[in-house]
Amino acid sequence: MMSAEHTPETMISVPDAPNSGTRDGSASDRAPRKRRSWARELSLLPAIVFVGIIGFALSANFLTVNNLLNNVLVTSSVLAVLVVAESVILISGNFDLSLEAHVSLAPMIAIWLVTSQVGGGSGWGWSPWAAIIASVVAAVAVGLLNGLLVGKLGLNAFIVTLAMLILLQGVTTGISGGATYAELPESFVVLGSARFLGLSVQVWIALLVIAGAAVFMTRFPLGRKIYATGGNIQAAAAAGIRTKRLTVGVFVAGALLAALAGFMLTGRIASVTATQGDGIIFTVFAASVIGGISLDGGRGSIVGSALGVLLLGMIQNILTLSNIPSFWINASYGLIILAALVLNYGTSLRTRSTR
Amino acid sequence: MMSAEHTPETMISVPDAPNSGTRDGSASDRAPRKRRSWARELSLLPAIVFVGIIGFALSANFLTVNNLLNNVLVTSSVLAVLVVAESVILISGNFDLSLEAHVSLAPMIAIWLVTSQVGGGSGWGWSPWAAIIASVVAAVAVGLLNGLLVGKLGLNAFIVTLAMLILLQGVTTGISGGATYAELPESFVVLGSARFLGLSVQVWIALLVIAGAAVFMTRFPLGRKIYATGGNIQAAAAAGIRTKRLTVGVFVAGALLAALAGFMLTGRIASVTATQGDGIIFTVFAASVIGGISLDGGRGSIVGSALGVLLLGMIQNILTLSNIPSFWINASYGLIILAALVLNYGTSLRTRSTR
Amino acid sequence: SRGASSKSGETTVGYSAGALDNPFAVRLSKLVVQKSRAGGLNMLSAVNAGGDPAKQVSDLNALIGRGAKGIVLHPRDSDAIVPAIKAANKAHVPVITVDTAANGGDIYVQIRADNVAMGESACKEIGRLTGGSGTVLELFGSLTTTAGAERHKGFTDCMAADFPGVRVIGKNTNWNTATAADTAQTVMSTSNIKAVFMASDSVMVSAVQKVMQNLGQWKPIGQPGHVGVVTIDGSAESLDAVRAHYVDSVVSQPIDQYGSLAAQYLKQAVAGDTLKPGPTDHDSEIVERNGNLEDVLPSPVVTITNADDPTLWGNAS
Amino acid sequence: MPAGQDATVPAVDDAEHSISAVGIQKTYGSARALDGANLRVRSGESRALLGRNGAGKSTLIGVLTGLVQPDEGTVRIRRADGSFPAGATTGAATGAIACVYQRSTLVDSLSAAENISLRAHPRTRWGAVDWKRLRHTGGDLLEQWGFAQLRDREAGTLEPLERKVVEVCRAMVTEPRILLLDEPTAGLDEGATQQLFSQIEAAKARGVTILYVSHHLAEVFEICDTVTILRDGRDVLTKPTSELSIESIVTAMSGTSPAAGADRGDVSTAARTRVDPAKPAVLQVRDVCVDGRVSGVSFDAPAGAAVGLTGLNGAGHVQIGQVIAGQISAARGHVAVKGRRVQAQVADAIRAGVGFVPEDRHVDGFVPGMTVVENATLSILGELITPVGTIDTRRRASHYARQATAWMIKAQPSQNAEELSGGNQQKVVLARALASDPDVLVAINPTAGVDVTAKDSIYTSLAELRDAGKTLLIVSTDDDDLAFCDQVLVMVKGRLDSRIDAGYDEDELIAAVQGVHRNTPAAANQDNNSVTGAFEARTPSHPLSSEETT
Ligand SMILES: Nc1ncnc2c1ncn2[C@@H]1O[C@H](COP(=O)(O)OP(=O)(O)OP(=O)(O)O)[C@@H](O)[C@H]1O
Ligand SMILES: Nc1ncnc2c1ncn2[C@@H]1O[C@H](COP(=O)(O)OP(=O)(O)OP(=O)(O)O)[C@@H](O)[C@H]1O
Ligand SMILES: [Mg+2]
Ligand SMILES: [Mg+2]
Repeated sequence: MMSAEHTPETMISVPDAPNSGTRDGSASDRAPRKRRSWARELSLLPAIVFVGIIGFALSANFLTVNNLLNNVLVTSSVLAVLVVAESVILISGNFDLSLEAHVSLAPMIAIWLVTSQVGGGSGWGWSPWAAIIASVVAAVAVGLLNGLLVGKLGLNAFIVTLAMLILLQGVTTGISGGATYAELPESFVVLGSARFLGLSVQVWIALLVIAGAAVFMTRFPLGRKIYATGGNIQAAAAAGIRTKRLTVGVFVAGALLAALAGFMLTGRIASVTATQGDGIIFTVFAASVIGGISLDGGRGSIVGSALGVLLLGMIQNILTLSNIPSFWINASYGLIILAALVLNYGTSLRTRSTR
Repeated sequence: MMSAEHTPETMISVPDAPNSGTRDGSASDRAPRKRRSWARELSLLPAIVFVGIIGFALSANFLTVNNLLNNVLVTSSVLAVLVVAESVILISGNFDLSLEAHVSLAPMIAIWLVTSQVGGGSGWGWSPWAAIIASVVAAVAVGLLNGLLVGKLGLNAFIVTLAMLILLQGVTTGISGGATYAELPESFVVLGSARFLGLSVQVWIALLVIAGAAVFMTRFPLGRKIYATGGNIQAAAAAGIRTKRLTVGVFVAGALLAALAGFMLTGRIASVTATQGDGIIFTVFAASVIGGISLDGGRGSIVGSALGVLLLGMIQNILTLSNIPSFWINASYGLIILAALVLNYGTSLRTRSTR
Repeated sequence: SRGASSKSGETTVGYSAGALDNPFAVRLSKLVVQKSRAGGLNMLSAVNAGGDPAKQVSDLNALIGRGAKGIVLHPRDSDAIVPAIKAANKAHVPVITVDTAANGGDIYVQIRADNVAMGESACKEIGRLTGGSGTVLELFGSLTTTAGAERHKGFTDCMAADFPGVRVIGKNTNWNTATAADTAQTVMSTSNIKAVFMASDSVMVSAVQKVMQNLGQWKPIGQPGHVGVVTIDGSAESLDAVRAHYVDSVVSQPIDQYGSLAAQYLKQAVAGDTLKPGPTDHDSEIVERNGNLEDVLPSPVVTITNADDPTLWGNAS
Repeated sequence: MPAGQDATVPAVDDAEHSISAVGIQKTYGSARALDGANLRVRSGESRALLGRNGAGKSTLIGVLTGLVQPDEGTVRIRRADGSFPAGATTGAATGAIACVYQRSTLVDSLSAAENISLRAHPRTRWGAVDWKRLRHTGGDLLEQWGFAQLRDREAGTLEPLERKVVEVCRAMVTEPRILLLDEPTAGLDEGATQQLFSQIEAAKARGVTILYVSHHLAEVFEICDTVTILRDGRDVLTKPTSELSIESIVTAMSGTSPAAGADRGDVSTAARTRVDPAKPAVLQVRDVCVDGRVSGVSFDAPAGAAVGLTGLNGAGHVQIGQVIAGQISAARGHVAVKGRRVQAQVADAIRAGVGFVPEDRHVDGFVPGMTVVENATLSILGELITPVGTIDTRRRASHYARQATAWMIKAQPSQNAEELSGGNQQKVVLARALASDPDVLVAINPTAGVDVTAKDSIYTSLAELRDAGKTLLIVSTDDDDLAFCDQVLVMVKGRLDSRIDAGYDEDELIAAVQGVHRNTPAAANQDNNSVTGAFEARTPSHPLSSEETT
């Protein structure tokens, strides 16, 4: 009835130790787990391949190096930086709708400080760099305020940042009086035109932000603390993590990245408008969530959400290249996303579908 | 193990009741609880009074019966119906962004079926009522699809309904070719013009929907099951609640109400445009969350979120009546919401601020 | 009621904007408010419906409630605005529309330019530049706005009829600057584009210029590799680019005229004067259409020859 | 009979049975939770389901209630109408079967009363919820436990013990014919445990079929007629309780001959002279007050001693533990470790040398979605780093490996912590508490849900820590936990009431927690509320100001 082969020792399985010959063979056990964690990060690959094939079928111009590097990547860069910012905030268990507002607010403050009164500015004639620094300081202040209201007062992040979004968009319109600024100092547009190793500097910035954030979130203690806080704020607190301070920090970091995205966009459209970036927050959330970030916090990866950006960028590009009547472009966009979701369900999304 | 002298009495600890000798001291116990549950539903009242005073100070036109009944309430009616729909979905622990799309889709399908080809329609010449029924059936189908993808396949509600929103908005534009339909059958506009007991029928519909949903959610087992599912889906399943079926049902009900809101809006603007309702979903979420609905599900009340609608409607009305330059109206709107949030924190919101 | 005659007996009037989300609408609202106040009217600050026709109805009610005796409307949608106008009619408050006409209700006068004609003018310019062959990129505005739909219609109908040899790649920008940049980038880097038509230069010209510069396709007129550029609106940037020999033609909107005429007609309306069809003193004619009077203003085509015309709004500031 | 196939199971007359599970297989990824388990329980029988942590008990329970879908095998549950069909039972047979799950399944946003009636709200004539009846029903059931005041509280605000009581009430409310109880006594105090037993007895008298999971083997002999033991997902033994002893059960559970049994005796009779008043105090608690919970508690604990802290539910012992760990702040008073005052912040407490095992592992214990290694080292994330500041995964792995061995954690290091069985989760939390190598370990209910063998090994490890000079504060209501301690402090209604040295007899402790002093030489000093003797404050002249502790 009972065999003696199970000593208590053999029940402890430490699979990272090379030969832990235990009951269910850890060696065979460990491999699938590792693979699975990769598989989860890259679970969007089937969808990306699927969309790539559609693109190839619809337009000969899609699968060209020029199109992929200069169109898909360049037009996705601003989105990518915003998505990284939002992903970190979501992983920490929070929510920030006001990131969208920074995309127009930061460049607007800067250009307003620079521009003469005749040109619709403050007339204070700040130097471009001082103005940029001031606008970044403003972004930090907003992030701090969000962080304090959410992290310290415990107000609902959704509604605080929604009100903040409305407020900041209003401030942007108010400052500019609705005008568009097209006379920009060189330092405002360099982010749009500079190239490095044949690629737009926008792409490099986006790649750097993604890589930096990915390493930070997976390899550094602070990144892991952000995951822990989002996963279970009480357990994180019980383990000695200063969750409030961390929440404030995450909001500030997000605001900084969003301001950077704003300057990148200004570089690309060579102007500052009060409405730049309007509505982008939906796409930001879409990319993050498609990329595997959980709105409940604690789950998902930066690499995953960057792939989400890539997927959406590819779909947009294909639709632009295609001959679909413009009235049906939006419907096609929604349909492809839905199809990709269901397809991914069939392959790998299933693992994280549990609520 | 325990001796017999251990009577249950000695085990009770009611640290905040001075004389916890009686176990069921219900009288002393119940009163504060009742008050608290009411207090929570009506926790927006301080903010509403605060905004009302601001309104009175800013404009003599604000606190008039005519303004409150014919402007504030009438303009809030469509929003109120949508907020009820979204609140039920949120309480069930789900999320539906695509409600916004029904506001334009349902009337668009109906008018397209009715209108001649010359007028930009299908040319099938359906009777108005048949067309309305068909559009409602379409709404049900969409709700069903959302519900199945989210409830049965377990896909993420945010992203499914976002893709659905884009898809449906695209379909609306596609059907209409961007045109606005202004030649409406009488049955399409009656919801805008009819009055009953001196009040617009829009207000009556909204009040009916609010009252019906409130009673349903607090008094009926199915409503309570929706709360339970949103509060803890596993616990609900363990209690024998068919959570999947319920999820599907909630999405269908939401779609139905949203289609109703669409016809109400069409009645008000006496036309069908492809963009009607665009962007309203943000306001819907704002009203729900300000009104105390938790985005995590299981918490909040219909009455509360209706008060959220009232608050936002009042703010909008006051800003319109005020002489604030239009460029600063939005900033003021955001600022007032933030102020109301912080004020409410000071009074009663604190109780539900725990994450 | 209270606000009706504050400021030493000045008549209270109002301005309702369908949306203030683009430079054109912003400038229009500023002009009308400014010119009306200069003309001795107590113009309330503009109210903004934020793109929601239903809100424009309640905005109008609010203006009437505040004692406005005359209202200038900038409709977002020609049809959806009708209930708002009917509400004003019921309160016997005269209504004037600017830029976009309304399709119903009693309107004192509709001051507008012909968006279809603007699209046609742009089409003629494109035809001239391309010589009737090659591929053209059309960046049009949101088709759910009247201006976007009518310019698109005027342009594409005319291209199909008059220049069937030209292939038009039409792309929707939704009046969004970044979308215009992304679309131009993608299309112009993958297709050989002979000319570009932008339905609104105040929204698109800086962004598309930047894209074309990066692609090496922003060349002065006459240089090899020059890509033709035709725009509608006539913003300061676009006129500068005409003078710099980069942009070929601009169809300029009569926005300054909108402002002064709106103030002038508003004054007449609240004074009870009635207008009659016939020629005006500003190169246009008042005509009757669908039971309402319209003052249809011409939209001049600007090229290098008349780019310095001081009456163009883009040259005003 | 470790068989897995239908055919190998002797045919039984189904008419006699209420539960029949045959050949149940369930794998999670690569982990096999159930490997051909069989379970047949006769109607009216009370069966214990035993096994080590991770043996598959909870999974089998889930299969019976339909919450877990088995990969293979047939389940039959007798319905209320007497039929015995195959298939899960979640919806259809609501009246027939009820379960208290190991994990809390309360809806936090609903009141306790509504949670109790969640299966079937009482209805009025019009089909609306009959709130009056609902509240009466819930109130009556809770009253039997002395918890009537919980009726209208939101479940989310309840403490772990109170939650458990509500869950038991919910299982009882439908008067089920079959009752499944998965570790119902984990976290219950003695009084509540006795109440549960009397309710189980009453149910047995009504002919209710009971399946009872517990790691407290003594309870099994009190309640159950028969025992089934699971090992590695297989049923390895089914026998009447009368034919078994604790030793034979332990042997069957672990599959080895018991060496552990000896430890048990060792531990409970461990040296009693460790709490030497002459030794310097490592942990000093001074006049700590917590609003409404604790009023003015002071004591000292020296190095190399295990001090127990106990009391009835709500007596305040849990709050003292939380204050020391920095999880909650004291309204007045302070805590010092080696003379250094601890701020009301967990991070500071860790720096001061306090390790902490929180009360509820599901709420405060671990981060779902994170791996076992990461959870076990969460409190020292910032320390195991490479020169460039990244996490040193090698060092972390070896650090974890040591902990895993010491605490017998049966899990893959890279496994998601939420996938572990309840007991193993508890061990991960223990490992985390000790990751920072603290001088003082505050452990609230450290062995809740831990199997006997592992429990013994935990005591052995704790004894090693104590012998290495650590100070242990064990906050618990578990007899075995307290028996391990050198000295037990008893709290009554927020005050430190008495102290009992090791070697007490059980009645003495039971009386003490009630606040009854039959033979108490070391009676409490009610005036200043600090316990005299070994725990008397050696620095009574501490000026105490409330500002310092906020
Ligand atoms: N959701 C899950 N995902 C992955 N593995 C799981 C899951 N649930 C249980 N397991 C695994 O199945 C095995 C059996 O777990 P189960 O919870 O049934 O054990 P148990 O006998 O109840 O243990 P304990 O006494 O500790 O509660 C364990 O190895 C556990 O890790
Ligand atoms: N959570 C609730 N939601 C809605 N209505 C409620 C709720 N709780 C109570 N009610 C309403 O309050 C009425 C009266 O409740 P009350 O507290 O008087 O019950 P009770 O049976 O008298 O309680 P007790 O047994 O303590 O005397 C109920 O019939 C019900 O309509
Ligand atoms: Mg278990
Ligand atoms: Mg307790």
